[in-house]
Amino acid sequence: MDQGFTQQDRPQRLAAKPLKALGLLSALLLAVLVLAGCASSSASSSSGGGFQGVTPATADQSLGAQQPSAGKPKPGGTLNVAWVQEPECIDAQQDWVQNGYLYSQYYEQLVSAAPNNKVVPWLANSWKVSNGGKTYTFQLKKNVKFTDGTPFNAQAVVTNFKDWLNPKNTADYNGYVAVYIADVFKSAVATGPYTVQVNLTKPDVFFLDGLSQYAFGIASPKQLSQPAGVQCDHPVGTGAFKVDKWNHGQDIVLSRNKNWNSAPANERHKGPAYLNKIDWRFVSDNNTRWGAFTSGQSQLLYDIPAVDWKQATSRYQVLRHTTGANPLRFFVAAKWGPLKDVRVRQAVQYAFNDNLAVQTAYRGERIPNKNGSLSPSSPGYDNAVNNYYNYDPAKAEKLLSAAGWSHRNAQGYRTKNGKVLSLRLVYSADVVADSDDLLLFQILQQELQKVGIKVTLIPTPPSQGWAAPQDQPGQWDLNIGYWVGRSAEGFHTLWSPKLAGQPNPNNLTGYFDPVVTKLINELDQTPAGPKQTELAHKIQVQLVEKDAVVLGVSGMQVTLAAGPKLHGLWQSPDVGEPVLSDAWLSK
Amino acid sequence: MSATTVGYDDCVELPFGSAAYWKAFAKSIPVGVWIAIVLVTLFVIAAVAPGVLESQSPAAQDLTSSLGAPSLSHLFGTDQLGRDEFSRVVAGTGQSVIIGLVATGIAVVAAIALGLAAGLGGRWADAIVSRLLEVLFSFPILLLALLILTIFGASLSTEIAAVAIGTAPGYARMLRGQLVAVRDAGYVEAARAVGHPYGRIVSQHIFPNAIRPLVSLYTLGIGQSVIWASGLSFLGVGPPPNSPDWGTLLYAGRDYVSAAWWLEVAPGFVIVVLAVSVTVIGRHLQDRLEGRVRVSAG
Amino acid sequence: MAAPAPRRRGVRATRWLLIRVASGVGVLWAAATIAFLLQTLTQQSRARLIYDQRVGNNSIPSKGVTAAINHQYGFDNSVLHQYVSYIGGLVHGNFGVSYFQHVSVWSLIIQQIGPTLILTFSALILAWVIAVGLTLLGAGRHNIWSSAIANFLQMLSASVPSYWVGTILLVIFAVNLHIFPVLGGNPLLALVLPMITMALPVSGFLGQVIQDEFSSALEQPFVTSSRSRGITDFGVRTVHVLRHSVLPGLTLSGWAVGYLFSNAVLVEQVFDRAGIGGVLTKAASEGDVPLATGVVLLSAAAYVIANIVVDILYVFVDPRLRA
Amino acid sequence: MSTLNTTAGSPVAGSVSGAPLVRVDGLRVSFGKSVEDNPVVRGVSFTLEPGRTLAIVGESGSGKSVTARTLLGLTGRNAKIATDRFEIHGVDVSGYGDAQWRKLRGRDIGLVTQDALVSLDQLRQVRQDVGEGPKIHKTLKRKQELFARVVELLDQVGVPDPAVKARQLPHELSGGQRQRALIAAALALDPGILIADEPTTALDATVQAQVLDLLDATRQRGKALIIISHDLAVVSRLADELIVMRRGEVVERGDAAEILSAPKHEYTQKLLDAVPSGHSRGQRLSPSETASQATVSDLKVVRAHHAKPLAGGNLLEAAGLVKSFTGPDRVARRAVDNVSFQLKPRETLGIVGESGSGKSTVAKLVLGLEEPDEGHVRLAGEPWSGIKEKQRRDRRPDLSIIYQDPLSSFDPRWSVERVVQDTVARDISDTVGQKGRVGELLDLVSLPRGLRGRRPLELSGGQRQRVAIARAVASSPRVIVCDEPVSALDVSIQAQVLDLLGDLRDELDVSYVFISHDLGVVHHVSDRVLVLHNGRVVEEGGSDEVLHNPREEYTQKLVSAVPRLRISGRAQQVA
Repeated sequence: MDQGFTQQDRPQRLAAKPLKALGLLSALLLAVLVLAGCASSSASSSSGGGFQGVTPATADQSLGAQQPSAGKPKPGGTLNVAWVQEPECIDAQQDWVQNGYLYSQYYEQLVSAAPNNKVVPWLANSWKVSNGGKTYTFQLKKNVKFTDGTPFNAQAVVTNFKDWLNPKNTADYNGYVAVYIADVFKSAVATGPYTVQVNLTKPDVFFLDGLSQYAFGIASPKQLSQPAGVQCDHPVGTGAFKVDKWNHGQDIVLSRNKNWNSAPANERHKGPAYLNKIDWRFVSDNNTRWGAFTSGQSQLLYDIPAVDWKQATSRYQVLRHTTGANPLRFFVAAKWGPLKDVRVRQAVQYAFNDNLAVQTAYRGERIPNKNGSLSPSSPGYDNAVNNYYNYDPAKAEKLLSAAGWSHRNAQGYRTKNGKVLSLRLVYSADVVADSDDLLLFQILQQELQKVGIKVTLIPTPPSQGWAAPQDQPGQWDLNIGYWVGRSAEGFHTLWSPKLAGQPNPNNLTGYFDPVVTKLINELDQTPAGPKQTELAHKIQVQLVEKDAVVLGVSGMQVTLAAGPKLHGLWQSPDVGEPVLSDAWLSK
Repeated sequence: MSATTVGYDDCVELPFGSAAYWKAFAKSIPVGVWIAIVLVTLFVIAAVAPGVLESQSPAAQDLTSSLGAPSLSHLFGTDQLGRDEFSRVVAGTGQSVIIGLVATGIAVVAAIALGLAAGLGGRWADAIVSRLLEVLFSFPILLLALLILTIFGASLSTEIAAVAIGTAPGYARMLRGQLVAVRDAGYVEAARAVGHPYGRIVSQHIFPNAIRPLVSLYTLGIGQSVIWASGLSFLGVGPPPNSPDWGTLLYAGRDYVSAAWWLEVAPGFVIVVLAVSVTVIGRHLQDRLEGRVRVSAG
Repeated sequence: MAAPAPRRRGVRATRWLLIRVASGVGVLWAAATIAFLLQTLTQQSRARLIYDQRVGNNSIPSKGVTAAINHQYGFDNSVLHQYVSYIGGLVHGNFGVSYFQHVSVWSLIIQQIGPTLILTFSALILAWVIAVGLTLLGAGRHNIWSSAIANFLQMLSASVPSYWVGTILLVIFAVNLHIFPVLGGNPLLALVLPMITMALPVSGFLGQVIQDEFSSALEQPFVTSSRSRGITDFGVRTVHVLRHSVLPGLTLSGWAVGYLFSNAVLVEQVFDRAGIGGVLTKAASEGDVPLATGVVLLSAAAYVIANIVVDILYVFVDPRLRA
Repeated sequence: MSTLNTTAGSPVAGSVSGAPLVRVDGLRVSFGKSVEDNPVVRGVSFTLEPGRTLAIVGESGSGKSVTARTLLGLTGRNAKIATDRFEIHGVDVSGYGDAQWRKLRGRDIGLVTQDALVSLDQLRQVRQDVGEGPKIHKTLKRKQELFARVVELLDQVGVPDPAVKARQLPHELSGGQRQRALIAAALALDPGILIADEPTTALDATVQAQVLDLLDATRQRGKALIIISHDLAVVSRLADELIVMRRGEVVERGDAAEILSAPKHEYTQKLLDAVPSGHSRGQRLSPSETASQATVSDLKVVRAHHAKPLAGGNLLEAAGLVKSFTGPDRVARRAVDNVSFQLKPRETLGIVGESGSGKSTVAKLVLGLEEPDEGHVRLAGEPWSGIKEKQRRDRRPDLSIIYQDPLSSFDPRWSVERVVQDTVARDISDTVGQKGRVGELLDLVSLPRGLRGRRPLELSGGQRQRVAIARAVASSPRVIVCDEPVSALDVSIQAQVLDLLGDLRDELDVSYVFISHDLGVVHHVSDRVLVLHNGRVVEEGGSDEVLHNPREEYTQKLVSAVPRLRISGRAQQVA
């Protein structure tokens, strides 16, 4: 039964303002990693396209008080989770990263993200790469069922691929998936009841990295056939938990999938999850969320408020994961305005005291990083680039004067031909930028003021969605964002002139350097190794040192705090989701 | 019969504008109202010339002394970036007070138009406007404001408009009632009997008398408008989060209420002080206009 | 003059109620019309808005996609057609479909309205208890200080932003003292702080009108007349004066329902309670126009119903209106 | 009316038999800092015996009501009270606290206040107020017993259909029924002493007479009665003893009949003289020092400017006026039904009627403030009704009005001067001229110059009415409609105002349409009288003719109901 799905319609231009995502792995996980090897028995544990090795300085961490040894895991109990943003829909087709944490509790991918940029078996027991890297053949697990009773098989996987990439199917179309594979995807075919063959148009060394991400969770075909409204509320996957009830505006109640038999290779224990239920509450208010956690009403806290960071690390077990791909950084407008002059862009780099700013705004929760082109947790990250523009206001002033901005007006701002050197910093309030980020902007504002640059903060309201006029070319000078992924595949996502056949919507700068484009194309087809590292290095140098089109702030850190009764918690290396199938509660 | 006539023969008439008059005038104002007047004056200074009250530049960051508790040098403590919270509150006064003044002002002007149409425009106009007011009244103010912000996008002007639209029906309804009452008042009939044209009666008697309570209501409304507007900021749908009004300070302070309570308490406290002060003054004005306070020697 | 026969009185009461309900329906119809007109004024293309939220990035929809969305939501029909089908839908309880959650607005609101109603009405009751209690104790006493203090307290409570008080109460009594749950927990216990927060300003407004009326009723001749029959001070306050002073308070309560709905939006946010507040805030910040409109319309309906109830209670308290 | 049964309530514990019911010596009351601080009652003494009636008479501010209330311990919380002796049933009550007073109230002393509409709790059924005494004092505990007692009481005071009325609300009863119910409430515990504070004020004359009869019947059954009134006529009918008070002091006291026939104190004399009646016509009611000081000739000159010569004999003519109003029950009622009259130059036409007779509506029709449904009004021979307001406007100065409640007819924001100036401004355009004229007018009505910058709220009732008169004459009218102009005034002030109106008629050559419920006042001022009842003219004629020898039954009833000063040897009659 060779039903396949050939992609005919290229997806619309997709994607994105950077997603606020977080992926990471905890140090605990490192210790447990070895298990992966044992568990995956026959799996051809291949590595993804990414690099080997982790920059030690940015290793994910388990911080704060260590949990006292609580003895053997006990099954049962309800875990109260205090989360932040409530999704509009909780089926995987809505690709907002905040939903990803939830999806990971009930959806599973074909492969699982493992530390050191590896992928290990999950719903696929093993896979083969052939045809010069253009064909992936997956052998699926047998006897796995979706929680609605539908059997999991090759056909189900094909249906998912088909729906993800069909832009006309507005309910199931998955923009995030499209960003990753639409440029190379050709077809997905069920070559056997449990064998799926995915054909690519050209080799892509990051293909498996993509499949390991939350957005590639396999949904029940029965669910996918439902109308959008039903799907939205009632996602069905194969995961360790299933959705019982969504009390809109309040919480989502998950319960254990008693028949769970499809754990990833890096799962730490066998058999269904320990927890009976999870009460996944949405508490957007920092204060209340922190209060609920410290009072013991919640055992798991997501996104520790910066102001409470110190207290959290001294009193509770804290997990922190730095996501891969693109870090928290400003796009710097290189095609218009005063920043068209590379000297001004460089001056901005020098004038920004990232250590002080990040320390003040995030109070230790985040780690400064001036290399805005690649996340510190991504293999291939170049620390030398991070240090290139070390804080040096004197240099900044010199560059600005050299660029002709030599006069100062009464307020101390630099002028040229009577025009004030003024920059517009645009951010999406409450979606991309939270109150801590706002502090960062205000510090940057002050830092740049010192060297004579005026900065105006311009929020784009959430109700303008992703189409805020302030984000259009020519309307901004600095634009905050991040792109959460796994590693250097982020170069392709942000800096290729075309994505899925359309002008790249993720890049707001309009800066597409032919040299960079060429390097990226090469990188996408170069397997891990010194050559790949060299290519990545060149891209970073070009983007940051030479052209200064990104101004790095810090890695994107995903933080979790666990209450004293919660044990066995770890973060997935994907986007830092809490892995709750291993977690358990003591009395 | 108990004719409740009070003999005022003991009262000494004071010539308006004389020193003695002003002295008596000052004496007729209770202490509490004086305190309120002083406070409102401070708010006006803060709004018009914030530099006079600011102890340092509200934007001056001192990252080494962030989240400092209130002290003599920083009355309201310092914020996350070591800025002086007192100076920031002072700097925010202008925008907050403007929101209150303008929103209430627009509401009152709209209310006058609607109220006049209903109160004096004849039976049909009255029926239509009264129904319209009832409809507008049925929209809870903040919900209506949120809907308006949803549809027209968040900005300072939309926020002001939303608060104005939300509060206008209340004033209009009051003014209409007042106009209807005044329209039938004895002195209007007396003026008709004298033979004055209706236009003159409206401008000389009906309008000034009907509008009188609005003066104090306007004052009272400013406090409520500031509260509503700051509520919208608090929900994060008001003006941009980096605008300097009190609501934004409150919104920003919320995250710190455990670690640095003063960042939440100070702007809230200032809103309360302003609202109470204008309420005290508004009520006193009410008393004066209704003749419950008189200036007299003795 | 004989008392009207009970049956006739019943008929008259029914007729009065029907007229009252009919005018309430009229108000709601007009409210819905205004809400509809506001929706058509949405600044951005609604199709674009829906598309943006759906894809979660800033790509530009093709004409085909836009047309598909326009067709799906009926934006391609004439305004009049849209209006007729909107009002027609409302009649059948169909408030439209949320742009972003893809389910009916009605089902989203109905899930959430319960906690808001409980909060609103318990706060209203508490406000009454506070206002009446303070009035019974303090109003019309000749001690200048006690009435000045009561007056000041009322002004204060009417001038305090509810979200601010709520935050402070939450931090003190829940986060730090752990007397009340921060989140969820025992539903009754969890109601206490938000209820107090909501009740405070309303008790200030209510207290002012009740107390004013109470004080002036206390000066009425019937009070002297009743005292001359030997009634106690407490008796005269509770049996006679209170009933008179309750009337303006009742009128204000109709308004207070709207006020409380407004404050519920804020207070629910502060205490992270379930309710329409969260739905509306979210809808407002995202631009989910049908959902926001639905919440506002249902609140208007609650307001209208509350005012009918107030009118009925008014007749109950003031028997003069029964004739 | 059945007899009141005297199932005597128990007297005060420890009461001394044979002692007077009430004995007060040297009562002083003040609302100031101490009892000496500006006292409102300055040394009142009296005793009260069973079956006797004591009347306390005085104008407003005389302290009569405060005195009465002190007997119930209801003077008020901040009142300072001192007595040399204060006994009830022979027991010293001078140190009583509220709890002790409460035991006395209702049981030993009952109080009947004026204006039953507001003295009964309007939100409760009549039975609840009437039965309140027994309920509070727990003499009747069972509901049925209590209700039976209420019905019995209402029956005794002559409320028809008592079982039905008991369950109605005060506003569903007529004014007389309400006042009776109030008396029933005071009698519920059968107290030995009944205090009636202005019990008949605000009642129509016919009802007033019935209520006085009821009180008299009570007294005859052995109750001691204290009656407080401003009206000597009311008092003369019931009182055995009389106390006349002025500004807190007793100016005269003694046997009622003696005082009324031969008053010793000039104030008492002044009060008696001030009562208007048919006999006082053409005489001044007040001492003459308040006469106008203005030079009237100037004012006449102004009149000449706009007054058109009079065509025909009648200044004002109303023919077949009909006016209906639709009530809240959507039933149209004729407030004025076929009313016709004429007014000749320099004549005063009195219009008499009880409340609801349509007299105020007639005033509005005459003034052209309402249009008649049928009939017409002519002013100076030309049509006045049925024309456009624009056409009327130029002729309005010919007609002006004086209201019962002048306060509400003044714009509260305006000073006295501006109120008058507003009218003057019609004829005089320059401000200096206006001010001069205002000064003249206020001199004319003898309003002290110091008061002219004040707002009306800050004036006394008499002063306000003077301002109203100044405004009314400001346009030099030919006709002034006076709608109950003195009803809200004390008798001595009333006398001054009536004298002023009389002076102005002579000096300014105006005619009055004088509307009042008070037959004495109307008889005093009017040349001819029109009696209105339910919107219809019952009788019309010369005032002596109508009021001395009424032909119609209704007029006879009206005239006979008027309380007369019963003075032996002075045989004064009102009508």
